[in-house]
Amino acid sequence: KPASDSAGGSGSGGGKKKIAFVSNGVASFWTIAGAGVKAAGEKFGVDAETLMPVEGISDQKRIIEDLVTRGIDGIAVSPIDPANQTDLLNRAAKRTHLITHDSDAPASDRELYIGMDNYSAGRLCGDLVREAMPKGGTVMLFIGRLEQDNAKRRRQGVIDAILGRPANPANYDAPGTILEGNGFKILGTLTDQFDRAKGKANAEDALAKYPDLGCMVGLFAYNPPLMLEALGQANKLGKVQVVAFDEDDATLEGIQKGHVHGTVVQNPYMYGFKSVEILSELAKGNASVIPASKFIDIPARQIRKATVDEFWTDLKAKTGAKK
Amino acid sequence: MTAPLLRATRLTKSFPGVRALRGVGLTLNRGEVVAVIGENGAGKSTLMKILAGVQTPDSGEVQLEGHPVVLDSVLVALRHGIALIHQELNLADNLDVAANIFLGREPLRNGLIDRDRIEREAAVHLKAVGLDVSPRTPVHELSIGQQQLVEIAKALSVQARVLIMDEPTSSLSSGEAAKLFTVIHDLRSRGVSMLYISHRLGEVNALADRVVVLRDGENAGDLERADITHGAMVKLMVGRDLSQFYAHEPHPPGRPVLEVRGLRSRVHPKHAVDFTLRAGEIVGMAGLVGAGRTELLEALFGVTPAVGGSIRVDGQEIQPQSPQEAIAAGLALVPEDRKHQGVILEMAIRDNLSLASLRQDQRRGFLNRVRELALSGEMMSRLRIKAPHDQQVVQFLSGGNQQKVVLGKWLALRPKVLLLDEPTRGIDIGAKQEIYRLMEELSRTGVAILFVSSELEEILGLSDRTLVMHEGRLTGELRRDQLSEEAVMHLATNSSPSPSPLSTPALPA
Amino acid sequence: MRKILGITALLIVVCVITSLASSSFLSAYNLENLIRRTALFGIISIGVAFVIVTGGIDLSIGSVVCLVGCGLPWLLTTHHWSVPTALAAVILVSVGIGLGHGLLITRLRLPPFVVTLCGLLLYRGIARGFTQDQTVGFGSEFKALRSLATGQIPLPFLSGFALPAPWIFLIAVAVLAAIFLNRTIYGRYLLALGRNEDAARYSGINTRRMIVLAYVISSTLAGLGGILFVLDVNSAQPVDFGNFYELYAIAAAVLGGCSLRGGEGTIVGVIVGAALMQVLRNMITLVTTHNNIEFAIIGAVILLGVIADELVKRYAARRRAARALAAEGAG
Amino acid sequence: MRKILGITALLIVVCVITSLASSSFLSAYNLENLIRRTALFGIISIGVAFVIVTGGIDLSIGSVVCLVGCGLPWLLTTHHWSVPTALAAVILVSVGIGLGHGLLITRLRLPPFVVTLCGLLLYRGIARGFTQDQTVGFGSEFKALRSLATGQIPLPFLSGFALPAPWIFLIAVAVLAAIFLNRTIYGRYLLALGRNEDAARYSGINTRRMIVLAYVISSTLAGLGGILFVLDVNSAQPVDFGNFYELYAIAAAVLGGCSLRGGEGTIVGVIVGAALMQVLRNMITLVTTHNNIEFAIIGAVILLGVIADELVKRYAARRRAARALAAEGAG
Ligand SMILES: Nc1ncnc2c1ncn2[C@@H]1O[C@H](COP(=O)(O)OP(=O)(O)OP(=O)(O)O)[C@@H](O)[C@H]1O
Ligand SMILES: Nc1ncnc2c1ncn2[C@@H]1O[C@H](COP(=O)(O)OP(=O)(O)OP(=O)(O)O)[C@@H](O)[C@H]1O
Ligand SMILES: [Mg+2]
Ligand SMILES: [Mg+2]
Repeated sequence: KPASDSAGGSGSGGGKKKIAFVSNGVASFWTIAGAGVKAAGEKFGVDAETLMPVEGISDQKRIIEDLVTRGIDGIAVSPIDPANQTDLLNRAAKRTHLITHDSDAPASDRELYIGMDNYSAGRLCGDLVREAMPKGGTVMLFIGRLEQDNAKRRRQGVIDAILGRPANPANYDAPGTILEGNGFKILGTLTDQFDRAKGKANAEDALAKYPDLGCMVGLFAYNPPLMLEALGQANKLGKVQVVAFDEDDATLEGIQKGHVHGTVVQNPYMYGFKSVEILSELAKGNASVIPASKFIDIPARQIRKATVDEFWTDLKAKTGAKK
Repeated sequence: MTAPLLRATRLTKSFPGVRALRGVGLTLNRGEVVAVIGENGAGKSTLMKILAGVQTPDSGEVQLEGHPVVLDSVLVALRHGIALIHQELNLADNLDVAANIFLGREPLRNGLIDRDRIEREAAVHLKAVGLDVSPRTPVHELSIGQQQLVEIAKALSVQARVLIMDEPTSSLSSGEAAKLFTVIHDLRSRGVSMLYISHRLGEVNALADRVVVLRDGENAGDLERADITHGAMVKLMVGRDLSQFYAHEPHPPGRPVLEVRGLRSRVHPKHAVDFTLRAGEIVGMAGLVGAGRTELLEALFGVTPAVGGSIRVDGQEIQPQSPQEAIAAGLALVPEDRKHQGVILEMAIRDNLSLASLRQDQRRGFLNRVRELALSGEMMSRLRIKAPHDQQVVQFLSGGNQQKVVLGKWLALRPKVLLLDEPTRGIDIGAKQEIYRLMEELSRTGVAILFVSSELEEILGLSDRTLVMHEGRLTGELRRDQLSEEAVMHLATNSSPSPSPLSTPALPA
Repeated sequence: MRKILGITALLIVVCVITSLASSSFLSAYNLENLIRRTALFGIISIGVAFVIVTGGIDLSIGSVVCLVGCGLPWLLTTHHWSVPTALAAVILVSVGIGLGHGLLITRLRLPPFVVTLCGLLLYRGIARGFTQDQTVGFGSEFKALRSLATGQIPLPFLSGFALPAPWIFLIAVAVLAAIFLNRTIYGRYLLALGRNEDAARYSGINTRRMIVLAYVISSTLAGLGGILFVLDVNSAQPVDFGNFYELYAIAAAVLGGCSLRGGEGTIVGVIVGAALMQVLRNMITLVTTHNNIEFAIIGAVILLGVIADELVKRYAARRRAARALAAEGAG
Repeated sequence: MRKILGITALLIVVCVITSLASSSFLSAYNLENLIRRTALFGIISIGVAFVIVTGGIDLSIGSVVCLVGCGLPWLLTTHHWSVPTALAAVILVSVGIGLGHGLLITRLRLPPFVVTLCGLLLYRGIARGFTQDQTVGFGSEFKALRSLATGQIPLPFLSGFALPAPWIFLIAVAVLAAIFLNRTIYGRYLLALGRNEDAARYSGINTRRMIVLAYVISSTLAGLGGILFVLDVNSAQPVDFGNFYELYAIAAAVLGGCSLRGGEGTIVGVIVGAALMQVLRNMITLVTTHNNIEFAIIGAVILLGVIADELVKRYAARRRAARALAAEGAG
């Protein structure tokens, strides 16, 4: 593997190694990861930065190309559309060290993948729904958008777990269909394209359309807080079950107050930290950090009322208690 | 001796590349009507705009009753009692008549616009100028002439001490103009002073107490009442004698070129129009404003396609649905609204001249630049277009030269029929003459010419035959030997002859 | 009034169809939601209507919503400013932005499209800069402040239905705007200069100042909208908060009878236009099971609306002409 | 040429600054990337320039890029159409869209802003509908087709540097566009009607057909851009593919000297404008360590650019006037 590039200029040579951590969009989730990136950068003595593409896939492509140009020593990327980004990733992998995080691109020449399996994490979330509604009922799913691979798999995991299907990541249910089984009825999936006013409107409209809705599941970090807003204004807090994903403050507070049954958290901090750690080793020429499976698992966890305080304290400590 | 009401001294004003005024002076006494005349671009409008606070002079002084004043905004000028009727129409046609009359000076009640009062007072002013419409009529529903009357009513409503009128009659019919003249007499008798600009020397002769002549941005001389004659004015304006105004020689009519039968325009679909134009003829078309003359020409030219009837050019039946088709049949139209329909102001003279003939001169869709260059050279000299070079943008030409560019555009196509709609509106006397000369020249080469004009003297002087329209109908046709003011007015108003001397200020023969 | 007949009819048709297709549509809860959303979008649409009346355009509205929507919680929670200071600050910034636009447009004669397009890029960029791309929000604090957007005012005779607080803002803004536009000299000046700037100037109107005023109104109402949006939603992410809102606002204004050529516009129409857009979105969620064709439907409805409007206008004009002819013929 | 002097100078200044601040800027790899991006955005900017020359606007470009960019892989991979058929289909759709815009604008006299705003909403909505919001892409298939966008043409005398294939498209489009605009009668017609539609019509120009043509060119080039974008990126998400590209295209055209009032524009200027935007973005990633203020910087640079341009123009005009007067005084 070439240690550095031929095209870039100043990159390698003396001074600190440069590592970049590229997200798949802009979100608080990635800010937490950014904290991990920063901490690891200090610990391992490298220049580590976090980049978040704004305009989706073409923006991500541009950022990766420009990083390679800069002579970066390693890139960790969360590919937005792995199946179709193989070329891009391979081209970058030729010139620098490349690993994936959060979302894998197994067909590419990336050196390893750090993250969790979104499908299994989705199933964890689905299990929380079944726990919250032992007798079954109606469920509505809320998500930013469905194009992203991780979003699709996460949603599918939730659906399969709720409906009691055996694990099969290859399943796919189109968003427009009503799914029934196992005493549950999944009424649909509403997307909002990251427009928060729209996300809230979706939650409100779902409550209007199904006055006896049993459970709302928010699959992107900002969805559960918006659902809680809508429920609060409708005076339905606690009357409709809420199951969440990720660790927004409002979500965690909702768990404390009993308005949210539980949430599934990933460990973005560790994504960032681990990515930088691995890449700085690779940049120094130490390839032994790559396991045979080429996969470093940072599993998702379920957080319920019992575990929320401990989790939150730890989170605040790691991110420097920004809030 | 008391100071004059208004005195301007040594005013200068430059625009990028032009000196519009260089040391111009002007005095105006109480109750006096002073006419300001001069060729296009002489600086008349610029001087008026300075007096009305629209533009500020580079240097010079304005005194009111002996006291220097700084007229740096319209509002200040209005407060001093100076109101200007602009050369161009300046109305917000989305608002109603009353709102336009009081625009910028709305009376308030409790901080809100006092609509009742505006309407009440607007009605009074409308009556004064003889415009019979409700104050609540939206301005876009009025004809151009009516809009001009609204402008005048607006200026009257200011109760100005000094009323400046920049070519107020250019879009008025003679009847409407006559009403305006009555208003002017009335105001003068009440001590209001007026500055009056016109290219129609007949009007000037009839109205002015004194004439101030501008030439190339400088004072060219004044004429006291007793000295005001057509010849004296022309001499001061152009700096030489213009021998004969209309050099008309009758043209022997040739074969019929344009035959119009039962033509119905969209605005007047009830009236069918029939007439014939022969090669080498100059036919005038008279009528009051709104008589439907423009509408008729536009129907012939395919701008607003006719709703019925037949048009033949050289025996070939055509039904033009667009100017493109009319042009292909050999028609050309010099439109009424020069700035909006005639020329493209921001484009160079050369590009304007070649615009209509690009299609004919193209080489497989590509521009023929050699031909363009030759054409513009030819037209610049043939029409005597005054400009430093043919890449000058048309915007900076005087009205007369702009009109020559429009004519040049059509000459390149060698039309069989030339339609002219008010070809000399707002054009100075020198340029007018050149346009007349050109019409004569074209008719000698066999072009059939139909020209619409609201200036009777022009109709009388130029046409071999005259068609008269009234409310969309052709009310008559006068041979040259039948032609007289009375006869035309009779047909134009469709009434019994009642010649009114002031309605058509006659030229001294 | 004639101008907004078509759009009002369309709104009614869409409402009737939706209420037939979904029994939830007319529920008090749904109506409250609809009214709140219409109020929020209505406020920013009224703002842009003033600019459109002058013949200009304001593309920066969404970014102003973003800047204010992120700035307010940022000042309150990160910098612990007091509520009145923070509110004053964001409103002042909005006013300043409008002033800047207006001055660039009137003094330097830059095209409004370009100036506000730069604003669109700039203000969101600034918001992303100072928040460091962090989501900002109020958490569970500032309940009193938030009730400006989330509060409900019970109505005396209607039990089960309460008026959302933003509606009060909308009504206040709309009434003031309507009086301003139709009854004061300034409104008349705006209408006049929107159609014919020269005519207005020659009538002694300070057209530059009026144009600046229009941009200030637009930005200020965008700022007010941004405050209410973030108070309602409770969190804002600078990358996407308010994205495309300028287009929704302009669409509502145009639907409501504002001509992009300037000089025309009614406040009621703008509100009807904003309501139509919200009812359409609501309908799609209530009636269908997938909301991804939402924009296609909104786009199609607006397009069909303006086409129908144009055709009806032409038909009416032809009818009138024919009637006039017939009357003349008879007379 | 005078008009694009300022923007060209700005581009050069930004390039010099960037190459001083980052030695990677002038590397062959980076230049190749920059050229490819400029080519892609340049093509859609040239398209919109034609519409701007007529005094219109086309807000639907980004959505056409999305529709075509999603449609092409969808037809090829989901429906297994042959490459020529699929290409023909998406180009035909683009042409049809332009035709539709043009006819609505010229026949029904609807404002271009409204028509193309509806298009913006509609076409993206349609793309989201038929893809069911799924990401579409070519995977590792269609290498030959993709080389249209990703291919490199080695240059004879420059080793280490190869010309990206899209540049060939840009040059072809630009040369054709420049010839069309400046050397054919149709280009002259467009410029003329952009200044004064009535006068052009009275001169026998079929203005409606020319306006329709401009919208067809705009949509077709947006379609071509969409094809190249998706071939380059290899996958497209209907929700954001091409988002805001209409604004970048319009900004590039305006920076490059097209007046939104119509009648003015040079093709070279548009390319320079597109290049400036790309170099700015590149600079921000290369030189700074945070890219979240990127848009703020682009917005600020455009704004400063047009302000400086205006001030320089005024200064030059005043100088010229002063010189002319002095000459007159002396003569
Ligand atoms: N705003 C302006 N910018 C540049 N040049 C101008 C401007 N206004 C007037 N001019 C020029 O100043 C000169 C005087 O123009 P002005 O309008 O005063 O003439 P005028 O005597 O009123 O002519 P007309 O009889 O055609 O109305 C002309 O050369 C004209 O082109
Ligand atoms: N596009 C139009 N739509 C409706 N009415 C029109 C239109 N054009 C003209 N008219 C009306 O038709 C009548 C005839 O107008 P036209 O302009 O043909 O008169 P004209 O005799 O040429 O007058 P002018 O002396 O002003 O040229 C007028 O009452 C005018 O208001
Ligand atoms: Mg004048
Ligand atoms: Mg006429």
